[in-house]
Amino acid sequence: MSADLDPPSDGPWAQAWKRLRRNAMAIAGLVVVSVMALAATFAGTVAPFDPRISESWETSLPPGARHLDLVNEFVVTAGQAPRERDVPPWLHDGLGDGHDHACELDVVAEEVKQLRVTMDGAKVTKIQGDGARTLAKVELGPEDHLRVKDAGTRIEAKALEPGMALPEGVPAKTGRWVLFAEWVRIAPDAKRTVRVAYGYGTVSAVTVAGAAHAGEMRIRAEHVRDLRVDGARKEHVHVLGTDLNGYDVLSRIIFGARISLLVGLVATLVSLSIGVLYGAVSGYAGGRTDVLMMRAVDVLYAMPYIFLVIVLLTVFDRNLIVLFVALGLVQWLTPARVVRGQILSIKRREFVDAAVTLGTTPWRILVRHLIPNTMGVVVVFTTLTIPAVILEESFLSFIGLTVKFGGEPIDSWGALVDSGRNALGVNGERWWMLVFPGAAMSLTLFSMNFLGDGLRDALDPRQKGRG
Amino acid sequence: MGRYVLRRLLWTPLVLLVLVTLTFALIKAAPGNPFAMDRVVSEEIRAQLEARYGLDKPAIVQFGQYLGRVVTDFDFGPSMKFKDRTVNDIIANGIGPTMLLGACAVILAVAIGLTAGTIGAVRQNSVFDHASMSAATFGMSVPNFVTGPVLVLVFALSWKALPVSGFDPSFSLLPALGIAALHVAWRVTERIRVGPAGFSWGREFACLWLGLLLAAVTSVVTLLARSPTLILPAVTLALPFASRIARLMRAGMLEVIGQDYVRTARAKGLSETTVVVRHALKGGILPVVSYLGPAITGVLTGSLVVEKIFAIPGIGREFVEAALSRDYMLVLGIVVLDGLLLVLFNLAVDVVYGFLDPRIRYE
Amino acid sequence: MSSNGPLLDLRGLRTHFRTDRGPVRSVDGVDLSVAPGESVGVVGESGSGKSVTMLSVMRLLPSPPAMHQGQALWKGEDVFGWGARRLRSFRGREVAMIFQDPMTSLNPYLKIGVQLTEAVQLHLGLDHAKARDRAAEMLRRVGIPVPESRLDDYPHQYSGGMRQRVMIAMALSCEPQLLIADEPTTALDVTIQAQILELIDAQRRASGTGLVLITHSLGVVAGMCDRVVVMYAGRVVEEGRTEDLFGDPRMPYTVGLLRSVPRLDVVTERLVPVPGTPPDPQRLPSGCPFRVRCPWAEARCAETRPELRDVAAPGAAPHRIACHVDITKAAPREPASGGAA
Amino acid sequence: MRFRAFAYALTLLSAFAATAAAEDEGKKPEGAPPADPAGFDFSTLFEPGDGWRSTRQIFVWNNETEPETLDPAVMTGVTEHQLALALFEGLASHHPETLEPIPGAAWKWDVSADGTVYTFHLRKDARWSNGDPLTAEDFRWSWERALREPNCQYKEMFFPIRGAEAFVEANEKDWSTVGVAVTSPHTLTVTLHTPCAYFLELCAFETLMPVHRRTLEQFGQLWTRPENIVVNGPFALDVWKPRDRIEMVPNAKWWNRGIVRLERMVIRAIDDQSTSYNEYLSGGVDWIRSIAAGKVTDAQQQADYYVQPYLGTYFFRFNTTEPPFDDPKVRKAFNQAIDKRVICETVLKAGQVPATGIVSPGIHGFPEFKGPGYDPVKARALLAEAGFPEGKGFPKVDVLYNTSESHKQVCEKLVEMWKTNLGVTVTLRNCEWKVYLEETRKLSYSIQRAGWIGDYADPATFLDMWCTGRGNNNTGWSSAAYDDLLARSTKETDPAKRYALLAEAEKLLCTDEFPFMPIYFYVNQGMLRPEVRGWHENIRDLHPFQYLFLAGPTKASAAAAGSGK
Repeated sequence: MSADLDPPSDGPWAQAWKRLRRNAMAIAGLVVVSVMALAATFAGTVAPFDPRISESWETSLPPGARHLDLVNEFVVTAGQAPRERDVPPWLHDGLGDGHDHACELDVVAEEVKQLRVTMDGAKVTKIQGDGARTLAKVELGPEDHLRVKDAGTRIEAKALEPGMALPEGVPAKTGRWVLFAEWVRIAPDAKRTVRVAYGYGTVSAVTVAGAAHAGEMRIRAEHVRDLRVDGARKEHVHVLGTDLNGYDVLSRIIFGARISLLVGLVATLVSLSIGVLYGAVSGYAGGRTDVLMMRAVDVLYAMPYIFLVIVLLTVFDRNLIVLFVALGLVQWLTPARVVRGQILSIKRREFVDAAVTLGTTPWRILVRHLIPNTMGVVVVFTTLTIPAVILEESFLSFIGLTVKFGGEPIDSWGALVDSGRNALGVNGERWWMLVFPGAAMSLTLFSMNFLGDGLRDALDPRQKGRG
Repeated sequence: MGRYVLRRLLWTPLVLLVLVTLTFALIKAAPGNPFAMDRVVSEEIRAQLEARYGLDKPAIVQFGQYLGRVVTDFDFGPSMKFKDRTVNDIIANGIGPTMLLGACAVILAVAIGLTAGTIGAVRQNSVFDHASMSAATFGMSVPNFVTGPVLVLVFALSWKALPVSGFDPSFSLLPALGIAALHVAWRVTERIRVGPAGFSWGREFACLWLGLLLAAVTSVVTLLARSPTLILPAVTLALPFASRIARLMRAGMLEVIGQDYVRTARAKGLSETTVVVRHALKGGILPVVSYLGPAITGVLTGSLVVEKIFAIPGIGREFVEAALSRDYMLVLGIVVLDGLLLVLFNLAVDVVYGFLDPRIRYE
Repeated sequence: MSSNGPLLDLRGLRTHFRTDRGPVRSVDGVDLSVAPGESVGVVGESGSGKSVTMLSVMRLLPSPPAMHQGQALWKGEDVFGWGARRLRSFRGREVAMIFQDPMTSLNPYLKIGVQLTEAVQLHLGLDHAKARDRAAEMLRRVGIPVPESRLDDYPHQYSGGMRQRVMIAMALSCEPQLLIADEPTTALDVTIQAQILELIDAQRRASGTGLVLITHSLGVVAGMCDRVVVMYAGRVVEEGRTEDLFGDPRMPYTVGLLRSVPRLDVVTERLVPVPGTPPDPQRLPSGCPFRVRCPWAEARCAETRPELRDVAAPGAAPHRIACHVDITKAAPREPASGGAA
Repeated sequence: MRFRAFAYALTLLSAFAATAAAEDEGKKPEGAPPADPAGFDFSTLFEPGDGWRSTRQIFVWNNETEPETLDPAVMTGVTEHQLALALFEGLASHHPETLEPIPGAAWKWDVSADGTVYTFHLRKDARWSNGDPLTAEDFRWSWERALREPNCQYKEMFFPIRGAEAFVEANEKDWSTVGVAVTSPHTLTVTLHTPCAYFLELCAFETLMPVHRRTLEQFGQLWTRPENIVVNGPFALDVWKPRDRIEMVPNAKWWNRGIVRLERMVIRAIDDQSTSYNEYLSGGVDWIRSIAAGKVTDAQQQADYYVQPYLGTYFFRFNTTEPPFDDPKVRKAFNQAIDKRVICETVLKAGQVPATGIVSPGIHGFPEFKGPGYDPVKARALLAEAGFPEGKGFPKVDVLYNTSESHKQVCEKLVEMWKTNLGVTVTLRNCEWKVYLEETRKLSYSIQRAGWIGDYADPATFLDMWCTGRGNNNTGWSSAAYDDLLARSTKETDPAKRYALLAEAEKLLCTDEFPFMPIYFYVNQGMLRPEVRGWHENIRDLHPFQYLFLAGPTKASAAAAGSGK
């Protein structure tokens, strides 16, 4: 279909859309932005992990690291004595049989003993105990057993020292291992569903149904009384790795998109609303009012606005609203100028004269006739201001002025990128913590810029290529 | 033009007054006290402190006294955080590094941006064009607190070619080099037959442009040899602006190159260089010139980050800390200073614009 | 290169533009020649390829997207074979061009003096002072009062007509052998149009310069040109001495064109526009591109595209048309609405 | 332990007093262990070895940020403290390993039997860097000046001295009410209002360091500039480029010049921790005092990494003036629902030690108190007793913390544990530093994050603040029994008994009352080149620079030497 065959009755928007559709980069940009926006909106369902739940031993996993999970449902009941024979065989075997299991757990109060053994490959490298730092040697009494979290493995009482071979039963895989040799009391009256996640041959996470996280409830093998096979084995993959806290990078990016895009969008809308209205009034009023209003804009232009934002953010409680206002307040000047220019040229057109002749009130003319005609500029400005605001926000994150999102601090892309650059090792270790959030941000900004350029060309073909 | 400049200058105090009032009101409204510490000092001690800095008086009196001191003595008061220093002192210490860094960055950005943009426009759709424009779009969307550490990683930690941080500038050779660069540029532009030996804008323009480029290149070379600490920060700060300028320049040039008058120039039998340098450049550079105003603001903002990452003793690093520690006087002082700089630079940009575009008339 | 041969000789010139939606054949095989001192009018509707033809000769079209085929011989040398240096000495010095819109054709950022002197200095090797004198002289010749002081003005300080005079002065300042004027008056007020045309005519006669006048107005051509070339859809469809062509148009399109202009010498009841719209250069109809609008069209018109053929009486100056039909013999398919031609 | 030091100093000093006075002008040949000028044998602090002779002794380190001042009386922060340690010397100074007070500007001191009168004998050869003798009057004047100086925020350091508190609080004008007297040009007599076990440590603290009267009077605010400053410490200020670097050279007039082997210190002010770490890796500096959270994993792999326990406790205050935390049971329940080990191991990861008491371990002779630990069952029971079974009906409370990534992480973990173990939902509230301080002062919080770094190595620094009405209490908690215990401890002159009283006080705090919730004891981590010697781990991160030297060249020292200076 070619342009000259299109019905001439097409409105300017339809024509603009047609022109836009021919601009491959702009369309690609539109797609990327839409995908990001959708992902951000439905972050809860899209994100593979909860960005605020982490497993401490899953820190700094590289992209694609598998989180070999067996998600098992346990029902914890009180009062039953632990019976060794009730330990389900899959727990003895370390890794499961490819299925999810549910079982009943009995928990008894016992004295907490803490001993932490770090193993590298098949060597014990570090033993820590009882709050103190590294112990060269730990003597265990005859009644003590070193119970490794992947239950069933048991080290008979004897002195442990770094460099000793791994006890039998612990799968000899390479990598740093932390075997927890302790047990923890769980409230005896507690009866709840506990989910146990397995990874690297050890229990890696224990969560209690309903609660966010109960990673610290360590469940001994003999506490498991009954077991029900309950669904299939799940395998989680940290596609983009995990960060220093063990949070899934992909999920953090998806949730971060919420903040960044929301800040970008709302702050832009705030600034454009102010700018358009101000510019329109100024341009339409003309004369002395116009001169005065534009002088005010000139004065504000001279303000080191980022400083005002910083001051605003330190002055008021740092929440999103303040950020919106602060960023919006400083971004409205350019749209105001541009819209005024537009209004100046439009208001001489015949249809305005016609409206005036009909006795329409100036306000109505402004709202019904003039402002709608500046929407092209506004749309373009929106797509170009959003990236600017997102960058601005990331900059604020960098200098420590992060914002809260509904009481819970969720990191924006800027904050993610900043923590990424802090985590970056000398030889580029942990690059994924910087590269992926950075890429998400750049890609979005990239796309918005292309979309903005495309929109400008589409809405105003004469201006092609500007900026 | 002179009158216009004068009038704009007369406006400056008003702008600054608005700025100071606004900042003062804001920072006074802020909760928190400059003398709050994590260990509580007794009321008496705190009262003594507040009396020392005049904080016991009503805000309006404080403001009046502040303005009075600033206007009559050009005294911006004592810093509340740095007990041994006055705001004047801190600003005097920090302004040099910030300005030097900013100047280097702007020169680099303009040199890189204009060159890449012009070549991109003249060789539209070439490999260079696509590569440089992709790089530019990328450069615009990566925050400089990422580029900085990555550059450090590559050049300072892996390659060990440049220092990680610090500020050790060497000024000795720079003015001489600048003059030399302009001289060379003057000679070179004589060689490219832009046309008559006499007065024509194309040549001045080409000269200025080339001069800037040469000055930038020579500066970088000198800095490399004499004070390598500046290179990474200057490049970090320059990159987003270089990207923006390259895009603006390319777009501006493309628009101008499509103009009838460029066709006219070609039809006259002028060489392609002359057409570009004399006829197209002046029009094509206008968007870049009008961008320079916001760019100066951006450089000031960017220096907050770059100074922190590279531990440069500049004024930007002071500001954030001053705001966080409620050092009222220091915040006000820096805001005034930056406001003044912005006003002056914006004026300079407007003047240059008027100079380039004869159709603009300042009344 | 002989002084007797034509100054400019186009042989089968084709200029196609590459676009995303396929090539656009703006100029599709033009044969045209201009003798020294001769004045030729090129006439046609918008989009018929007149301007593109001339811009191709000057090689002013950016390539790509413009692709050239065929030959454009300047004194026997093919313009398309030249290097940049030869091309520069050709442009401005040997052939000068006046463009349609004087408002945009002058560089707004440069003073008039600079724009006038640069070509003179380049091509004639004059020094700055002499070039300035010459520029002032040229301005005076095109009728600008107090030219010395106006040299330091910028284009926006000139009115539209004045700017076109400057363009003419600029074009003629290096005494070219051929002047190409591309619709020099369309952007001007009607009152000024005649003055400018007169000026061009007078100036070129005074210096013996050849002229190619591109216009869509047959009226303009009638007064100024020795010969007329009519173009349609990128081709020459009729060509002949002015009085032959006006007196005895043989191509249906020319007939249509002539009917659409008011004439002082013939009483016409009403003006008849050429029916239909100009064809899309990307999707030309088969055969003769004009056949869909042509009242004389026959079956064969759809089969082959007519070549130029001479229809002049033996011995007379050539009068060539590209048409299968001899309209002097055939009747229009349906009665021409405007009565007999 | 303070008393041990005290007794140690006392016996040593009186034993050597007579001979030492005669040997006062003892010369110390370069390189050889310095002769003992007084009771304390400083030569024991001179680590022998030959590597240092062929090495340029330039020590480059990062002091993290720009000092707010170089005026010792006005200083408040750790950054400034490090500098004061080099530039000034109090009556006493720190032993680099044990941190016990050892003679400083005073070569010996006598203490009256009741522990309230201290007589300091100043070194006759102690001089200011401009050659002026350092006299008892210098100390008296400096102390008076500090108490009168509005900018001095640590006036409390003087409060053990009789009359000092009244001098400040009651705005007393008459100095004679204060128990500081110059009894001879080189003898200073200080009278305390009660015995103070840690007074000698205070004498090494920067607020009590002397300043040069004539310089202050002549230059006013500008007295700390390199061109003006006159100091009495081991080093003299050479260069001060704000926000960039401070350079120091040995003070030629210092009485123990011979022990100083460094020829220059270059002290950078890199406040970005990542940059600081990178600078260390690239060889730009030889000591960094902290490590960015993101770099800790990296740093722990390096041989130069060190971690030392630090005299500080990280805890959370409860607002005991309002429900629900006016009930000790609730406070205890919240306490016992937290597994502190998990916070140390999974959030902090730098070897921090879980805390059940408030007094940071490492104070010699003071037993570490083991309070009730993690016990969710008990916690739940306690909460039920308090009227909130399973957390039902628990009012809305929040945790106030100042903006910082690591505080945030700790607080999130706490919230998670309370939710899991008690069924109580607690929300987070973060403020930026200055606001947070204000909110704390006004008690407008329910639970507040806090940290306390000891000013001196004595349990009192952690226990004193919980007395009724103390400025740093900030919880509204008050207990007559506790106040009484502390009052008795102050009067007690037998160190062992005193510690017993203090231990009892800590037990009172951390068994049932819990006006706060201890989380962990700080550690201090950094990177130090192995070439740097004379540097010892200690709980206050104090490393008197006069004992440091380089056993071999480092990249930073070579670069600094190469750059001319």
